[in-house]
Amino acid sequence: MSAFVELRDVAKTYGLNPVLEDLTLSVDRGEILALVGENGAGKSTLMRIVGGYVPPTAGTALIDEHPLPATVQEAEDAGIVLIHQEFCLAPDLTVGENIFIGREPRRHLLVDYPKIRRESRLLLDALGSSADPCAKLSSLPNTEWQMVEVAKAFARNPKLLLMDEPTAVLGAREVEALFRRMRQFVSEGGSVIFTSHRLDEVKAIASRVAVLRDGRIRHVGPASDLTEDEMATLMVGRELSQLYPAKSAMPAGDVVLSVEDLHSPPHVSGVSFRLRRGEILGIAGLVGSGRTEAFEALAGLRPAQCRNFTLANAASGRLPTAREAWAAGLAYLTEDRKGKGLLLDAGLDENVSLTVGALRGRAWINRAEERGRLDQAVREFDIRRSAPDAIARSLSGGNQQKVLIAKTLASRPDVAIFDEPTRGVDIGSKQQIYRVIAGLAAQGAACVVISSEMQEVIGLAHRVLVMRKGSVAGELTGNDINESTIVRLAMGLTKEAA
Amino acid sequence: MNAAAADMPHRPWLGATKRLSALGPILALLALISIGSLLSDSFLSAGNLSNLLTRSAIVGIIAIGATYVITAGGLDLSVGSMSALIAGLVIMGMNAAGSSLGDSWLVVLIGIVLALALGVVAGTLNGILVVKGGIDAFIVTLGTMGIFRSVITWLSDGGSISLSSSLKGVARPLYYGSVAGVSYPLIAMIFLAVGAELVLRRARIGRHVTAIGSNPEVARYSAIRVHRVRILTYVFQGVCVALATMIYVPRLGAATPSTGLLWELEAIAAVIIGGTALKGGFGRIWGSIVGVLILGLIDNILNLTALASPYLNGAFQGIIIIIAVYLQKGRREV
Amino acid sequence: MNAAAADMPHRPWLGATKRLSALGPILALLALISIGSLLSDSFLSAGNLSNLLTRSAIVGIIAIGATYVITAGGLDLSVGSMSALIAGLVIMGMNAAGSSLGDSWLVVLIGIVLALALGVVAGTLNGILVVKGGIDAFIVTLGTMGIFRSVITWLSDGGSISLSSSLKGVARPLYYGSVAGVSYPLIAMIFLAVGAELVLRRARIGRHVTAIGSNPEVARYSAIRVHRVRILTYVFQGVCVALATMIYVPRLGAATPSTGLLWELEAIAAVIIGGTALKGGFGRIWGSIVGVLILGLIDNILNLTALASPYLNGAFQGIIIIIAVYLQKGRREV
Amino acid sequence: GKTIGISIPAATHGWTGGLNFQTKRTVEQMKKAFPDIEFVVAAANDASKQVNDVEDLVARGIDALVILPFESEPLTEPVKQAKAQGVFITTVDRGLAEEGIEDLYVGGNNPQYGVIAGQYFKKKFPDGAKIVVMRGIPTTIDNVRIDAFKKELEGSKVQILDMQFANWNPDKGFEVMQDFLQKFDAIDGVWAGDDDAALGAMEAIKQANRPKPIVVLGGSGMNKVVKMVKDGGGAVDADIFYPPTLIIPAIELTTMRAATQAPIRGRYILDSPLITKDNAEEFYFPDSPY
Ligand SMILES: Nc1ncnc2c1ncn2[C@@H]1O[C@H](COP(=O)(O)OP(=O)(O)OP(=O)(O)O)[C@@H](O)[C@H]1O
Ligand SMILES: Nc1ncnc2c1ncn2[C@@H]1O[C@H](COP(=O)(O)OP(=O)(O)OP(=O)(O)O)[C@@H](O)[C@H]1O
Ligand SMILES: [Mg+2]
Ligand SMILES: [Mg+2]
Repeated sequence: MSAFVELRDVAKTYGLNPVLEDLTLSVDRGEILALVGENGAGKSTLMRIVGGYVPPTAGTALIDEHPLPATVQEAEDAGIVLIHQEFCLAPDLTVGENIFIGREPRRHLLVDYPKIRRESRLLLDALGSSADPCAKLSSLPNTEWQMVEVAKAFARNPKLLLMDEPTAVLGAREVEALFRRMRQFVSEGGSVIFTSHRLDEVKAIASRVAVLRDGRIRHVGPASDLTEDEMATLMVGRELSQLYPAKSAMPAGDVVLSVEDLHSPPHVSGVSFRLRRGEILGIAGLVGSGRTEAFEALAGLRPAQCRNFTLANAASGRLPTAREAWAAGLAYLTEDRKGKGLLLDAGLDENVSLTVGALRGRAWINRAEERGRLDQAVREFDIRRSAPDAIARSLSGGNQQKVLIAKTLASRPDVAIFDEPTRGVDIGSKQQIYRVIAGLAAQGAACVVISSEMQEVIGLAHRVLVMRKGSVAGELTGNDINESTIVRLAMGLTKEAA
Repeated sequence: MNAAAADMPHRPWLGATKRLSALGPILALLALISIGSLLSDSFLSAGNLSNLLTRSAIVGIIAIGATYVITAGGLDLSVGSMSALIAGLVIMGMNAAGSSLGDSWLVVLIGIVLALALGVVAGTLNGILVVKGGIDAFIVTLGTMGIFRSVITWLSDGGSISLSSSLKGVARPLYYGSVAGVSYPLIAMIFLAVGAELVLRRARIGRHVTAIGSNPEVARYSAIRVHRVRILTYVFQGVCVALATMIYVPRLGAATPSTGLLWELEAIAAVIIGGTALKGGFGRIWGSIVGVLILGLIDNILNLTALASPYLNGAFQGIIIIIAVYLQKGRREV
Repeated sequence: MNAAAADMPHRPWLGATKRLSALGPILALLALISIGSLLSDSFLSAGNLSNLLTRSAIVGIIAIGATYVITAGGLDLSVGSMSALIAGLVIMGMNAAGSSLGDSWLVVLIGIVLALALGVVAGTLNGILVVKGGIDAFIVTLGTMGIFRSVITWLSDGGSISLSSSLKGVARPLYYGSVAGVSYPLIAMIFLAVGAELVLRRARIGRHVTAIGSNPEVARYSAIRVHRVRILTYVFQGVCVALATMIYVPRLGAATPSTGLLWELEAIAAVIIGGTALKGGFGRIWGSIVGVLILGLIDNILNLTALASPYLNGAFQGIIIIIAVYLQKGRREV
Repeated sequence: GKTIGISIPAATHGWTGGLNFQTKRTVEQMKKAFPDIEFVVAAANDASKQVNDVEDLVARGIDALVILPFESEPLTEPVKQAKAQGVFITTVDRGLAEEGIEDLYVGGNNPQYGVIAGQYFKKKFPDGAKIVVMRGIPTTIDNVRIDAFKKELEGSKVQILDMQFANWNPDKGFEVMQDFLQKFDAIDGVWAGDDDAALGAMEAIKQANRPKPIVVLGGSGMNKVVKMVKDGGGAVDADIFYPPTLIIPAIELTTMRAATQAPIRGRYILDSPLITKDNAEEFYFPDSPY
């Protein structure tokens, strides 16, 4: 029996840029193939080709020995469903409507809402999500959006699921539920092509791994044959040294930020902490524990009250407005790069300089300076773009994330809050980003790292706050910073530790 | 376009105030009704209310279509001219039919069918130009607005096209008739509104209309026939205009180059007053109907009470419209 | 609103075709010029071109402001009425000043300062209502459109407010004067356009205008003063209207309730013809100027050549506008 | 050949529609009669567009200009410029703000329009009556007519209950009349100011079904209304003559002058008499669209 999906010598060029070349790959029924590679290696492009979104420039692609469908509709009819790297949902519709969009069950000419509700419930339950099928999507946090995306894909009765970084916005618990569902799917004969930059996940779920570099397949083989380090080396094309920079000693600098009793109803209640110069403070917690909300509130981005707020160079006492926060050296890197982070249709230089220009730019823009700033960012973060004047939208997801980090740090903040800093970023770039964070701290800035990848918090932070249900469940330092303690605190299994 | 609202952070947990905001247009309506009944004794008379509701049905029915178009992220500026053109052609058609068939209801029926056909054609024209031509809806419908208006002016030679007076008698009940005190136009509007609201909320096509207004990419990625749905909204708008025209024609029995002037502005304003988002993705028919009633009420009250100089009527209208919308938006962002 | 374009996949790597699309409005302009010179001998005469360019300056200057407002994701429907009101008040002010200061240039200067002050006030009113009131720009400016129009109707008692005839002579050069054959209004428009284009592309505030139109949330998260920038766009629109009015006043010497009627539609149409996105986030001033010229040319050509029944002028306009926009959109999506 | 430019308001309401029609018809006739004379017609929506039109016509090289100015003040200057270029000027209906620019003036009599309407109601209701008034589009003409009307009624027993703008538009006339009928229990008459608005008012009155008939007076001589007057027995028994046909002599005389160099100049005032059953035949033009 031949393979379920078969790609032979597939190539894709955008304009003059080759993205994929001579790509040959097959996927069998009942297997999960992981596709790994650096940012911009062409993973999403490959998925889009298989999903019928873009035609390949050359080569043959077969599914079940038939040519691949040319349109999304035909692809879906053939049972090929793509979960995009970026959300593709209608925020004004309900969860159930989103799941069944375009495939609404009908009864008496009208949409069968009871059925939608019932089946959505089942689909979501299978993913361990408790989202209400009748809730408007825009009222849910991003995690739930991702679960809705996955549920939507399963609602289409797929034979082949293309999952483009489905876990990037998920926490450990959600990832586990998702994997359970995927395993069940393949055990029933389905096939999955899956990408992720979390190599431990790849190891855990994939039966085979294909490594993509510079548009070519560099390695295909059983997942069990490769260690994470080997995968990383194959991806990046060089040996990766230590992922996390060595931790400095707990810094004893002066307090630059102190917050007492921060409230931002209904997500945040009574958060207090202090932050010292040179310190990296990790924020852990389950998805939905209010981490984003708490720090957005501090950055003046959502309404909140606070008993006392002191920031080194700001008028103290009350919370700042967004602009005051930036002006006082408090930078916030948003977790929502598409909605709040980047101007997708603007150039990269414009994006990188947007905030710093708004803060300190002169009345007239200095294009040379902006280009210089971008060039520096491209070097520092290894940003891969198709053309020097590319717009942000044309970059791969991970490269967009790097632009966003460069944009946030361009203002040289004293206090930098990183919310999910490595979302969608490849392992080599992660290493670079960690170095940058550590370097920032070493130069005397204070950093906050909010992350759903617990390893990241553990690997980077001098001190960790664990949040639970909008307040601080515990603070950990030194050797207490480990997975089990964090999880116990986050789940409310331990009383406050210190 | 709703700039300020977009600047605000989303605070969807404000359940209670949100529900209050949904009532915004109704609050404005109630406030106007109270003001009206305070300022004028005749305001609450059955006759006045019936007049008001019946004549609101014309723009009301158009606004129902406009709600669909706007919810799907489009815009139609041509409705007023389209109505004038359809009125002219239908009257010509009915006169011709009447001369061979006599003054029977059949002629009126022919008129209605003709109107609907013309509405479908005009709406399809708009839709195709927007979707297949890839031209901005504002420009397309601004263009067809000029075209329709020119053609009716040309057909009528600048004057009016009148229904033959015998047919006028036959068609008259379409506007003036009533069942149990409720006029036919009002009944038509209510039925259409309820149906359209039901379809918008509960039918597949309605959800697709909302989806493509909310995020056209999603719709495309979800295998919705975005083009078809978008064209259909313009076709439905055309049908609504045709229906409204069939209420309008028997009222005065004539079409002139000034028929339907500025109805597009009235319809769009009503839709937005009613809470539909101009940028698309959220629409409510009942809100648009309330919006039309608010606009009608303002005129009515200004006519019934001699407030200030009639020169200033426009200013009162402006102020009241702003306040009416503030009532809902304001609350949404408390 | 640009529905079809939004449905299309973004293909930003199409650098060359994009640049071709940028030429869209210019192609349309050139086509019109060729048609004009073919159809009429007088079309290319210096006199005719000078007339055309000079009078285009009025809506042209307004369209410059409208480009800012629309690029920032807003809309201003009140510009025409605002111009009428400013014209009326400025004429009253100048008449009053003239009666005590005599017919000197000082009076004209007072008029200009007064106009600018009024423009700033009116623009600020619009801006504050949109931003602080959180009311949809369409509704706010529809409201103030009615308010401004009513007030000028009331002030003029339905008739006209005229500049005293001696002052008219003093103010006349503002419209009719020229330097080296280039009329003052044209010079004013060119300077303003170049300055505005430069600011929009190269100044910090211009970038912020584009950013808030493109994605207000991103702007807010990037330390941009979203509210202030947005208000400023409306203020700038007010200033542009004031300047346009100071060209208009010496030309007609009077303000009436019909002054500036439908200028908003003309300005918005010109902006969109010029390639600015109605949904915000991308604007180009030169495009808007080309748009105004296209609209002016259509009128001019129709006047110079007696093509068909003047009834059908509107239809020609409509068709040409649609084609002009198709020329660019069509290309963008090859 | 010579070229005659004609600048008129666009068809924004019935009367101007009629004006456009008569212009077109007259131009066609004149073209037949004088094949080597060229005509260019421009219709404007407002005064500033009309100024543009005049400029364009002059740029085109016209020899004569027939103009019905939107407003007197704004058009004075451009027409004066045209005159300075040697263009023969004919103004219709409304004069310019400065004396002596036009060579020929063909006009109606707007104050008389209001006076006639006032006299009509005084004569109709010698014992007094309560009437309502519909104004037109806010313009100087409307002011002149209404002022004359009010002045004429001063001291009479005819009382004006209310005035609202109906924009010379049948739909608006219908709505305003509906509201008047709700507001006032006793209305004896309505001056609709214009036949278009009067048609709307009549429908509203018909619908209200009042026991006592309400007298409707419109104005301007729309053929439909003149026919009603002629046939008698209906709600209207009179109309005020102020027809858009006044453009006809203006164009004809100007053409004549261009063709023959006949010494045509001066003022030609059309009266605004009251049309009644007796003289209606004289004012009835069944073929006109207005
Ligand atoms: N629409 C486009 N126009 C031009 N270039 C594009 C476009 N889409 C993708 N590319 C280019 O193709 C390359 C591959 O992009 P792709 O999104 O497939 O990468 P990826 O492997 O998914 O990366 P990531 O891990 O960051 O998601 C990138 O260099 C990107 O810039
Ligand atoms: N727009 C919203 N409307 C309503 N509730 C929301 C919204 N955004 C978030 N929430 C709720 O707020 C809580 C915290 O949200 P969120 O998931 O962003 O927190 P977080 O700790 O930052 O998690 P993450 O790891 O996803 O960043 C959750 O209970 C979520 O349901
Ligand atoms: Mg990708
Ligand atoms: Mg978060």
